[in-house]
Amino acid sequence: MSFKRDLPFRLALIVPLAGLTGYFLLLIGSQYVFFSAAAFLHQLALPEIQAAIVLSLGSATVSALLAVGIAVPGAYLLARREFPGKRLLDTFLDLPVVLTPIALGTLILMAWNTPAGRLLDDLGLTLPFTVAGVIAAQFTVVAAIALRLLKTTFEQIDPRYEQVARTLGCTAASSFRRVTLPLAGRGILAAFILTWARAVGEFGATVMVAGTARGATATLPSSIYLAMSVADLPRAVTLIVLLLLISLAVLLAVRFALGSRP
Amino acid sequence: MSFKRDLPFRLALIVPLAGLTGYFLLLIGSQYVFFSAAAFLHQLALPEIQAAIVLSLGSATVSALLAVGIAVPGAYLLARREFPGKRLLDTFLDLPVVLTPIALGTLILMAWNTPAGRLLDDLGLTLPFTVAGVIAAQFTVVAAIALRLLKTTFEQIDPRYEQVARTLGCTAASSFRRVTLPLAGRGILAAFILTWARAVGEFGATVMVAGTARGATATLPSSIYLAMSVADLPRAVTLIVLLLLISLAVLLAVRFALGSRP
Amino acid sequence: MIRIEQLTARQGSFRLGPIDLDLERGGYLTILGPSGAGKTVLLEVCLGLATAAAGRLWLDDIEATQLPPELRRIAYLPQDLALFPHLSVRDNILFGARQRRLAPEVILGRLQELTVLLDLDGIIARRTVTTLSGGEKQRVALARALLPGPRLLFLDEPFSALDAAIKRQLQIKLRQINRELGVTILHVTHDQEEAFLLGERIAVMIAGKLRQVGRRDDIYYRPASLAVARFLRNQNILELQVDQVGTDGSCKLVGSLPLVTSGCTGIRPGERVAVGIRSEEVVIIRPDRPIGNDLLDNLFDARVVDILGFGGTHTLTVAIADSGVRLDVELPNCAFRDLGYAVGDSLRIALRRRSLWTLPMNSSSP
Amino acid sequence: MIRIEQLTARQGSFRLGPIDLDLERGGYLTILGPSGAGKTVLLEVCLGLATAAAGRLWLDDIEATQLPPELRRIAYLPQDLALFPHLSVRDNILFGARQRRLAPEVILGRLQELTVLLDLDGIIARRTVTTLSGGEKQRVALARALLPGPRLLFLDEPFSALDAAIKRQLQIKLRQINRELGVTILHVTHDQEEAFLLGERIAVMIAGKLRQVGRRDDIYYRPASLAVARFLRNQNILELQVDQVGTDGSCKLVGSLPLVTSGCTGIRPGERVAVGIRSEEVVIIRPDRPIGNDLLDNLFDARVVDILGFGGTHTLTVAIADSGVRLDVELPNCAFRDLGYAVGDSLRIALRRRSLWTLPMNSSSP
Repeated sequence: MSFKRDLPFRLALIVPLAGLTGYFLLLIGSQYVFFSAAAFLHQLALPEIQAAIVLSLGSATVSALLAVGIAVPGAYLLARREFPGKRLLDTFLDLPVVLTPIALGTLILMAWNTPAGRLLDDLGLTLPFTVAGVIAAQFTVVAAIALRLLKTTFEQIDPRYEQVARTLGCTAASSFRRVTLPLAGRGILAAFILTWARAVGEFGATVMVAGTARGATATLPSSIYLAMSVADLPRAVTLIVLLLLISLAVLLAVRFALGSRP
Repeated sequence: MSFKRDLPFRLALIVPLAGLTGYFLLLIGSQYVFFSAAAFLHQLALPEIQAAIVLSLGSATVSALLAVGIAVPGAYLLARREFPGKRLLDTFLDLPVVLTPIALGTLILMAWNTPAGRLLDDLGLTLPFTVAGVIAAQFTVVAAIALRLLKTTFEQIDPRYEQVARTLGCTAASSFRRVTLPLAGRGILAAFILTWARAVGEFGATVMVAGTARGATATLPSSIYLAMSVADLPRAVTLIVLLLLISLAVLLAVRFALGSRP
Repeated sequence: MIRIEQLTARQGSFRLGPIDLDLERGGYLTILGPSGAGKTVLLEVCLGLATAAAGRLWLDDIEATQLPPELRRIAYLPQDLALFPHLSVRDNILFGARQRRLAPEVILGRLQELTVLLDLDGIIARRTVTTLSGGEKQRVALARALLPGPRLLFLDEPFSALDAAIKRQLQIKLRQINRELGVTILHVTHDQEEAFLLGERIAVMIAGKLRQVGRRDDIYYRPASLAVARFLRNQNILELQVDQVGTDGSCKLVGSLPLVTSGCTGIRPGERVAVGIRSEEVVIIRPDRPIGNDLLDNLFDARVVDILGFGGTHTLTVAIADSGVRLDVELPNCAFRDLGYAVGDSLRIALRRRSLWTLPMNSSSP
Repeated sequence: MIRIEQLTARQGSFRLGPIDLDLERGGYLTILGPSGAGKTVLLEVCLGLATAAAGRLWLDDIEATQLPPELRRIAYLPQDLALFPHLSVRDNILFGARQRRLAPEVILGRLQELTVLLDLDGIIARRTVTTLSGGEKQRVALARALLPGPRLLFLDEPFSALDAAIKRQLQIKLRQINRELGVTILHVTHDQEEAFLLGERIAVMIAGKLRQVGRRDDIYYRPASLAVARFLRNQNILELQVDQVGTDGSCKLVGSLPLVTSGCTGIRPGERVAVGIRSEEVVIIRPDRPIGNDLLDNLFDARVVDILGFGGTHTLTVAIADSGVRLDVELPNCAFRDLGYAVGDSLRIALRRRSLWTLPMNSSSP
């Protein structure tokens, strides 16, 4: 219920949020000054842009799949089982989430200059200035994020379901497959979408590991950077509109995946 | 309880997590090949590095304070009150979370080239190649993240506490101040720390808005980029070790802020 | 004290009311209903925490429908108590009194009174409320609610999570708070024993509506509708037809069991009625004793078909000869031991006229 | 069927056991205890869902201590039921039977049987379990648990969230499942009425230990310790001293109230004992009737000091003259109406020897 005497308090809540909303609207609205549909369509037809789109979406899909594939069993383990050193491991696995991607990218480069890294390189996993490098950079940045999202997902599923499944004849593996996994389905999908979005937007690590070779390792964010470095506004606007549309689709998809929850 | 027949399933859970842990260990361990204490101390004594440290920690503190200061009332409003268009607003405010910082930075530059932005510029809020630009870039990237973290914090506080406070004589404002705010204390502190860490690590938006002027607008991430672009490994390693230590401190501080919860 | 007129509210697809209710100063009203009946919504609307769709609310003859919660001076114990986890026990208790800026000597006096009444001595110095036991939490919440001197106390299922022994102690405390401190109480519960023990008047709420408001015996022995009768566990309900209505309000019923009842005012021959009797009001005729006059109307031969044993009572299910009707008969253990019945035994039962209630069948959905 | 030997377990700071217990095939054992007594932990250890610190478990004379849960064939209804929200009602019910790869004709036969018994016809085709009512969920969970043909059924407070009328129906169903289907049941509850109604034997669990195992009347009228007596709401407990012990096991007690009791085997003169009587076993002497021989031992003048009214009963609190002792006396409403007592009235009460239980004082912490 709203009462008149609460009005000043209500204003104190509304004004900051309205200000922030206005600021974001200003940011997103400002590009309409520079936007033209003809230029947008022209840019989209360029092979460089198309290569960047394909590379970004493709590499993000591969790295997000890898990250979620590893994170599903890992997050389940962290959410359900107790073992010595679990808290320490948990904290360690959060490090890549708070460390700047620039540092992560540099660490990848350095790791590939150690004996272990050179061995991987000899095995064909060459990263600098390759698509594999783009994927490795994205994977390194998003793997820990996927792990964290999925840990929350599994923690929200009452272990009672698995326990009942076991009394009904399921082994640990089949109770996971037949009960927990289906119950986590929406959460896993949402985690995949968010991980994918983060991979699409990744810039710092990618630029360090794979560089910004036009038409080869330039992702969408790298292409914005390249366009702005030569003051090519029509290209930058095109890429930003593209990324805004992807972001919007991602947000709607996450809402859909999680049902009515935000 | 663990049973022998569950061993294959247990291994299927452990192996991916062990692999990921090993990979992260390889990344973080690899810099020891390049690390020397003497070089580290030498680098720390350089005015350029010190300027980057001061700028990074200072600008991140200002932008995180701004973001949390706006997000506390905003998140409380979103968590507690119903109003038409709330879902739409909620989705819109998540956009900056999924949009790549490179795009956000470019949008800031473009916005400052609109009439509204030029007005702000004339009022003294000049962003390109200024410390104000660094702060604006960081704020724009982290404000929506702070809002999201704090919304979760407020949603986890049972509204019953406020309701009881009101039956005991509190107005809406005083029940917020005397009950909800103290209960959210740890969550707000944790949100501030995470927001601050994200601001410290911010690279894409900062580099677009404020550039990487050595000793002026070069933050710690920008300095890594600069160091690597001239293959100055000792400097890069120094900066990375510094950021790793900051990240570790952040993780421990968040654990402490949230109590025993992960 | 509090008067509710035609109050309605919505919460999602749930509709409350319209509710009319009043409670005089110093009274104790319990609202009894199944979970989901809307009891909590009603309290929240009266507290100003939820919005009424229509209707009016008076507190002490002042219209309060638009008053914010902090000005209504109604204390509230929600089901989960909502003790403030960031405050000490003392600060929890003093929260409301401080907020209302009461004079320190007033606070101190009331605090002493409540410390004795609620036995707070051992716990008031504790630095947190989170380690208190269930019963201790209740006492702290009561003290916090009462210290500001509210005009009304609202209780929402306060004892549902407590063990039986502690529950009884606290129920007695509530009775004391009402009688000795003179606090007017509106108490919502799904626990029939609690509602009957504490309520001077009892309001039965089912599916968002008040179905019956009255004193203990009215509610227990004279349900106003079939829904109320079923909710209050009237085990023995028969559907019969009215054959004759006497001038004294008695009537003869026919159907699966021929019965003579009283209190048939307003019912006409040919109508269908529901008739019921509490299982402990069914009389078992002892072969060795004379039969009282009041037992002669409805006297039946029956056979024991099932026996349910409880702690202090047994319930026999008996099948009445030549009718297909089964009735539950509750006996205290002493009587059950004396009679020594087993499944298959024959017996005679009587249904006193005054023990039977009668309802027109259309009253099932008022 | 199931035998538990010296079982102990830990969960945080809570310690369970050591527990010794056995349950024969077709039996129905209820474990009654307050919340936090460790009832759920005991079930989880027996199910293989939690680890025992020590002790052994036999199922059908096979040691099962190390068996994984899926091989124990114990069905489990946890308090929240844990119906699978991603499956339809039918798939929920068939989950265990499919997992155990039972023959389709076996499944079909049992399903038909359970559909009738649990009245599933109207709900089995529903596409989700989330919209079922509380009682419907219980029936689906029971069907899911029973369909694979478990050797044992474990129930953990199955009906605590249900309204009284539906609760009673489902309790009767459980009794039927035990008696007609021959399912062995171990049922954990904090609800005394439920424990007494359903348990052929009742085990009282307090603070992680079994304090008493026995049949209904043993537990109700002969508590094995003061802790059990208090938990089972024995309102009338006195602490007295033994004066003389007779050769027939009777003894004379002195202290606040001089009493003669029986069943004093093993108690010596000079010892302190706790004596109790159920409030419904206290006899009110009617002035117009002769006094039976068994009432002469303990006959006292008293005065009514308080009256608590419930639905079908009243409880008088009476103060016994010249002693300071207060006793609760429970009366069915019919007796209360006949006697017409009010606060302040005088009356005579008698405590039958056989109604009194006696415990050595050191038995309070066995």
